[in-house]
Amino acid sequence: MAWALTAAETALRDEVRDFLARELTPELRAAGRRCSGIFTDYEYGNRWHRVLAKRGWSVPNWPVEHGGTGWTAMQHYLFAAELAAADAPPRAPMGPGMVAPVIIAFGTEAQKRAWLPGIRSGEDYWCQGYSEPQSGSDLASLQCKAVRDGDHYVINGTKIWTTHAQYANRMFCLVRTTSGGKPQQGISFLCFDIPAPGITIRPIISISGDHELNQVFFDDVRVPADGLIGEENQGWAIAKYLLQHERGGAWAPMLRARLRRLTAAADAAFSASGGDAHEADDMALRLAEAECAIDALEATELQSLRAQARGEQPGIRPSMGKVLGSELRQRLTELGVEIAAHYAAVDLPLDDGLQGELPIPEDAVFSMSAYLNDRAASIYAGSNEVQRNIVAAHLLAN
Amino acid sequence: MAWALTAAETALRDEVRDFLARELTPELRAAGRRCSGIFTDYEYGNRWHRVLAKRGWSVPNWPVEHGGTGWTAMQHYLFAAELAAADAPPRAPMGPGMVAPVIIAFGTEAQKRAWLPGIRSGEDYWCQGYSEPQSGSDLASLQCKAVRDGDHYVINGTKIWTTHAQYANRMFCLVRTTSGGKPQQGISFLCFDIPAPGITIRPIISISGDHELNQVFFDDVRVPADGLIGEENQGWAIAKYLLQHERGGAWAPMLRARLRRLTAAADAAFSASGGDAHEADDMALRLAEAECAIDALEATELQSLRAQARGEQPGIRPSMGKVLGSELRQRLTELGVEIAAHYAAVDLPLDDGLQGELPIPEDAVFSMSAYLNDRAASIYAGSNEVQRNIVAAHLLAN
Amino acid sequence: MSTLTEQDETLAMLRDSLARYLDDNHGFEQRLYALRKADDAPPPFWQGLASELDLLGAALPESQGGLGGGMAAHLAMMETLGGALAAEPYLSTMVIGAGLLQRHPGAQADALLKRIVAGQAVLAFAHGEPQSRHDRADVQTELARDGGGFRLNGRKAVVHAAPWASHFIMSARSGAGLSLLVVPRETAGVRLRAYPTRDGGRAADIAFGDVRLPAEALLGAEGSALPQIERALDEATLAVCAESIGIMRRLMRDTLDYVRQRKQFGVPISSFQVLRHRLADMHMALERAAALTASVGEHVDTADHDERARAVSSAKVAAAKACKAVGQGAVQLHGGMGMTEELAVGHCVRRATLIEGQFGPPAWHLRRVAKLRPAAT
Amino acid sequence: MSTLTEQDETLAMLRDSLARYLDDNHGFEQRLYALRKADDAPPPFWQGLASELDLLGAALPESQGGLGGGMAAHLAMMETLGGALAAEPYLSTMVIGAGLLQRHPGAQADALLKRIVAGQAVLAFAHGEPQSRHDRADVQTELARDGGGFRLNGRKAVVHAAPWASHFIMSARSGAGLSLLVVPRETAGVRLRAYPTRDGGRAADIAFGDVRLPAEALLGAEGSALPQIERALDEATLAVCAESIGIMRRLMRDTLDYVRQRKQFGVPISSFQVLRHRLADMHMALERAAALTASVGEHVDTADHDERARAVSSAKVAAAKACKAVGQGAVQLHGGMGMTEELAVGHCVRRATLIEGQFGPPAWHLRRVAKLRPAAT
Repeated sequence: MAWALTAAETALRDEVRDFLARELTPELRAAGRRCSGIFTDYEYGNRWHRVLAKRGWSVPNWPVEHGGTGWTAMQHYLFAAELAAADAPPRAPMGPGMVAPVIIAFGTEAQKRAWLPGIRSGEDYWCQGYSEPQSGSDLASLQCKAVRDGDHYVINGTKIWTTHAQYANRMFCLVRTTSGGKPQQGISFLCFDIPAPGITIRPIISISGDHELNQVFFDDVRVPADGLIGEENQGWAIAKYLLQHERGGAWAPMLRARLRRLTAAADAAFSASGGDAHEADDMALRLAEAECAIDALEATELQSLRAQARGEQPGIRPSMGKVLGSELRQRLTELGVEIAAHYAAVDLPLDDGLQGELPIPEDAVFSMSAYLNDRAASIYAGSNEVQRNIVAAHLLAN
Repeated sequence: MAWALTAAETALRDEVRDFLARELTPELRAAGRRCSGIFTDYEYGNRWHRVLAKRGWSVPNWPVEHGGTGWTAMQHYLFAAELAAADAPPRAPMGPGMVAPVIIAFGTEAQKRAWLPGIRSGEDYWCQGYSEPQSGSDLASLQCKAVRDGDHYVINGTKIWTTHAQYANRMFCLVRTTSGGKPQQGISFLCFDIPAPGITIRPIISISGDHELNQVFFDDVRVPADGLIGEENQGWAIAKYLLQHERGGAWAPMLRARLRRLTAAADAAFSASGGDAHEADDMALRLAEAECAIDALEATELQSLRAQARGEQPGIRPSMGKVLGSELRQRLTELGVEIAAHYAAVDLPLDDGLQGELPIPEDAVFSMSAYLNDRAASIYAGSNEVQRNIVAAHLLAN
Repeated sequence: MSTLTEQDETLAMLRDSLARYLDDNHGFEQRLYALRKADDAPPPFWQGLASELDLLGAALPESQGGLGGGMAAHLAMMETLGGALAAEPYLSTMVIGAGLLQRHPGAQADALLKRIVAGQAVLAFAHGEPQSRHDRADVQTELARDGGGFRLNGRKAVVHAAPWASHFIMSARSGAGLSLLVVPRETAGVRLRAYPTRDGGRAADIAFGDVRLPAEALLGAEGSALPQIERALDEATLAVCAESIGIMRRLMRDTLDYVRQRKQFGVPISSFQVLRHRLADMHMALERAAALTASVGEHVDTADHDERARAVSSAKVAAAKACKAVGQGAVQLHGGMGMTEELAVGHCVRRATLIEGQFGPPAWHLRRVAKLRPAAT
Repeated sequence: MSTLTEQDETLAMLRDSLARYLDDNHGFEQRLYALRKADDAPPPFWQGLASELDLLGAALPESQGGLGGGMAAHLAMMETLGGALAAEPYLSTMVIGAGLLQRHPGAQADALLKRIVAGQAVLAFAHGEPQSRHDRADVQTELARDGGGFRLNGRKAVVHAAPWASHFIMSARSGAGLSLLVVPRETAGVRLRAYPTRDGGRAADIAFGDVRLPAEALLGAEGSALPQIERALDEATLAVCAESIGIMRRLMRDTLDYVRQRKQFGVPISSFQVLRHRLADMHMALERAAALTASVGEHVDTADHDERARAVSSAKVAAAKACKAVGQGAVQLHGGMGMTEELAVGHCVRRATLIEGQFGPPAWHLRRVAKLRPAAT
């Protein structure tokens, strides 16, 4: 909702808008618009990250000493909202938003020096090895093994759903370093460079036809032991810390940007249509429903940001945000498919080739990619069933 | 949906319509219209039952030798639809639909002679003693005790949610006749007359303000042992047989009658309103959604009737029907409250007193009673959670 | 930010003292008893709010004898009153009535405000009519000049708190448009059909037959009332959102307590995953509504018409959806016990269900939001 | 009743022989491979349906070389094809194309029907246009008299099976109203932009630039086509409902198998109550849609326009809602595996998702039902 801002907030917003007008090229905006998954392909996402890095805005949430901005919660929110509203390419969080907080909280000074600058600048690109074929929601049952051998670990096993492994030059992994005992024990958090001898990456094509995901196989892969974060066998606490970071963050800015595009697509579709006004009216009501749901989610997110600023523990807020945000996002993609109508069936790449003598509306082709891709939003990062379990357990314990 | 009927079906329908035109008095129709619970109060429900009995239609589903009609499945459906469409008072099922099938299936000839005629004629009015305060969905845990003492049983304990106990002259009960062992064992099915010394009936007023329910307390109540149906301690199988009967039956005819009234109420409300057409249009869409849902439910019910006519076991059909029917019924009451708008707040009895100098729309007052009453539809007769458990268990076992 | 914190503390104190007073004077049985006897006057706790607590003016400007809390104070009061199912007639008297009076200062309004804050006058807002549903401009009651004063003819529908009111603020239409008038209850030609409402309160349909009023009865200029009515109803809408938050927090508390102790199949029913997820969904619906109501409350005093309308409607949609999810869930999880008059849950659900539709159901507010949508860029 | 049973048996045989043929010739890998290469002609199994099984004419009257199965046969075929994800181009060629041809008998139509049944001709229905969405009368393609024949100009959008078709049946508008014409694919001035569709099939946008056609191309009288188009699209709508039933039965089977064997936290995930209830809801949605589709199928051949329209729209609403519940549920219960190309579930969900919106999404059909509502009595 557009409320009055403080002078400092207005100043930042204007500064961001100026920056976007200058630096966010039409090509980058198109890449942002065409991103039907969670984040943009390496080429554009990383290019945009480097542009932000030059301005000092690539990792705004980090502590100031490592390159963060020191903004207030509201300023972070405004920044995210402006980027989303301008169709900036969504950037991969594996480096800046996932491993970096772990490095900052648990890493040695040497590890911080070694890894944080590359993440901030965009020189390095990370991927995440958490899930395994038999360990999805039940992450603690993971089996991928790392055995200490002098200054190295030797890894054997497999990781799955490894987003952008095909582009990454570094990887962080949960590995089993001790068997027996409770499954949560004996897990370690290990970082290493890829590719490396013994690593095989198998692409997994999603139902939207995209190649974002991979399965990574490890066959006697030797990696330096100084890639271990924290103590050996103490990785579970780190894993949980990361999961909470993964689930946090604001969904509303992105959802509002999506809603704006849906509204424009609906206006275009229904104004061209010679049919009766009922379909447009019925869709307007459902778009309004989504808009109100975004308002409510945004209010909870701003509340969370304020609580965070007061130093409160996140508690179940990330779980609630993940459920509400992901399901609202899925809901928007349903509306998108409905607006696309007959053109939702078209299976063509999202690029300028959609134009031409018999042009196909880009929003329509996007809509089905987004719908299919976003079916995963309630599965990844801890399924929504698991998140609801967490919320209920909290309610019943208190 | 109104499809072409066979000649025999058309003949029955016309016969029923003639009968209704003659015998269903305005007073009975008003009672039917004002029935916001599951069935009408004793006075009107029983009066209507006796009218039907004279025509031979009070217990159409029974075997012909006990007074049933021998109709086809479709004829039963048409009969129910015509009665619902004419606002006939819904009749209490405890006698004709619950205990009677049990008597027919498990009773002795003497029991059949003793009880069936009074149910058919309307002379007798039954109530059901199943649930107890600590035994709701988990019926097998019931504790109300009956101890054999010569030709009698002595009952101690309590039953709850006993609908219309205040009007009934007979009661059927699940009682515990043996303790220890599996909870399903040691339960017996006992019938007896009420009132009787030692029985106390406590009214339970529902959130709609109605008195349909009661708690019944038994304090050394002596009842004749020949009221036992089946063998002592073998009551669980009978209880389950009854539950399946309770859940069966057709919801669609009643739902369609309710929808017709909602539609009329909406037409009246929106034509009086000087406001914009959007509210009427938006409601029309939701009424159409309910109508389509009724179509689909009706199709499954007709399918069930045909399967039954072929002699197939009901299986999970009654569970599915209960979930779909009760939730659709609840949905209709939500729409009713919305159509009633500001008048939904009025808490007045449903009678002709609503008219007068400053009349209050009867449909509006009805709507909130129906909404509140029908919250129970997903609780009674085996909660919808339990029904979904049953459906899922069947799917996963097959 | 420091002002906000200071205000937060004031509001917290307001909530605390009101909650304590309600605990002592407005328990479940006390409330039932008092409401059963309240055919002609509000329950006694109303007078207590004024005389013992001196809290009725919490929202009013300090210049008018209040604490200057504005909408934030109204929301704190309504939420706390909601948790005790004690909302009426704060909504009609303070949020709507005093809100309209304070925006039309003058000798008469000021005098009436004083009596209101002292608990001596109770207001009802006689605006909706049998045909008008949620349409705020659909007023057919006729206002005519009559000598130096006015003559009124028409009918108002479901006027909440009317049987308790000393004065009605009513709307009527003349050639100039809509006007608001203050009508003492005992005016000749005013006839009430009073009845209980499902939430335990009272309301009435009111006939105005050739009612004669002096010129001073007019609030503001003749024909200029629609913007005032819209603002009053938006504030009232947000106020019932806050009320619903209080009700829902109580419903959640009661339901969590119940499922923790209720056993079926040998285990607490709180161990069933389907019920756990339902609780989670109820909680999330409530938290969304609470956050949005609070957020809108912070801005609504200074917002312009469209901004206010859009925000209030959005909050009402969230609150209504939460009322449905929490109310229906609470009954279902209580099983048969949730269907009886004997537990508070049923009483809470009745009030929550009325709030779902009060001042317009979600579909009506969604349509309002859709109409206020800025053109796509 | 005895006729119905006889017909039931015939349909059961039809399903069986088709299912066996699909099992042998249209497995998961075979299908993928065949579709990948099917840019210009339908996959080979299409020819097999005609020449090996002789089943293409199952629905056609016996007088036209068919088995006389009518809509019931179409539904049996579509449901069985759906279970193998093999629907196209039966819908466009047989349900729509042959349906229109058989209702316009004549030398040309009869000859084309013969070739269709033999698998030698494939039809596409070129009706929808870029702007028309689901509006069946929104046709801007222009039809003009041109000497003894016609001249066509315009554009058709997302014409399913067009890249596989030997002929299009297309709609166009002249002063007289809407007309239908049979256009051989290779006619001068017809340009296709062909592309794959999300269900593995092919479609095209088609430009008609001063296309000249002989007088015999006209199907029926000029300007009289709208009722024919509506009937053909209603039959097609019901046919995709049946197709969706086949797809959903497969999805349920696969999902039940998966949750029975997949373990998390040391137990099969089928032991989680929330997943069990979701399965129950998926099953109920499917059974509702299946029962209604079958029921409408029994009556649609003889229904009048309004009765047919209302019933078909109602069935489509049920099918679309089931597609959403079953499709989304199947992916969710499969977890990450449901998101990949590697299992059939993803392919089924893509087709089911297209069916949700094909010939109009639920909101459109609900509005149609609302418009057809008889006045309240």
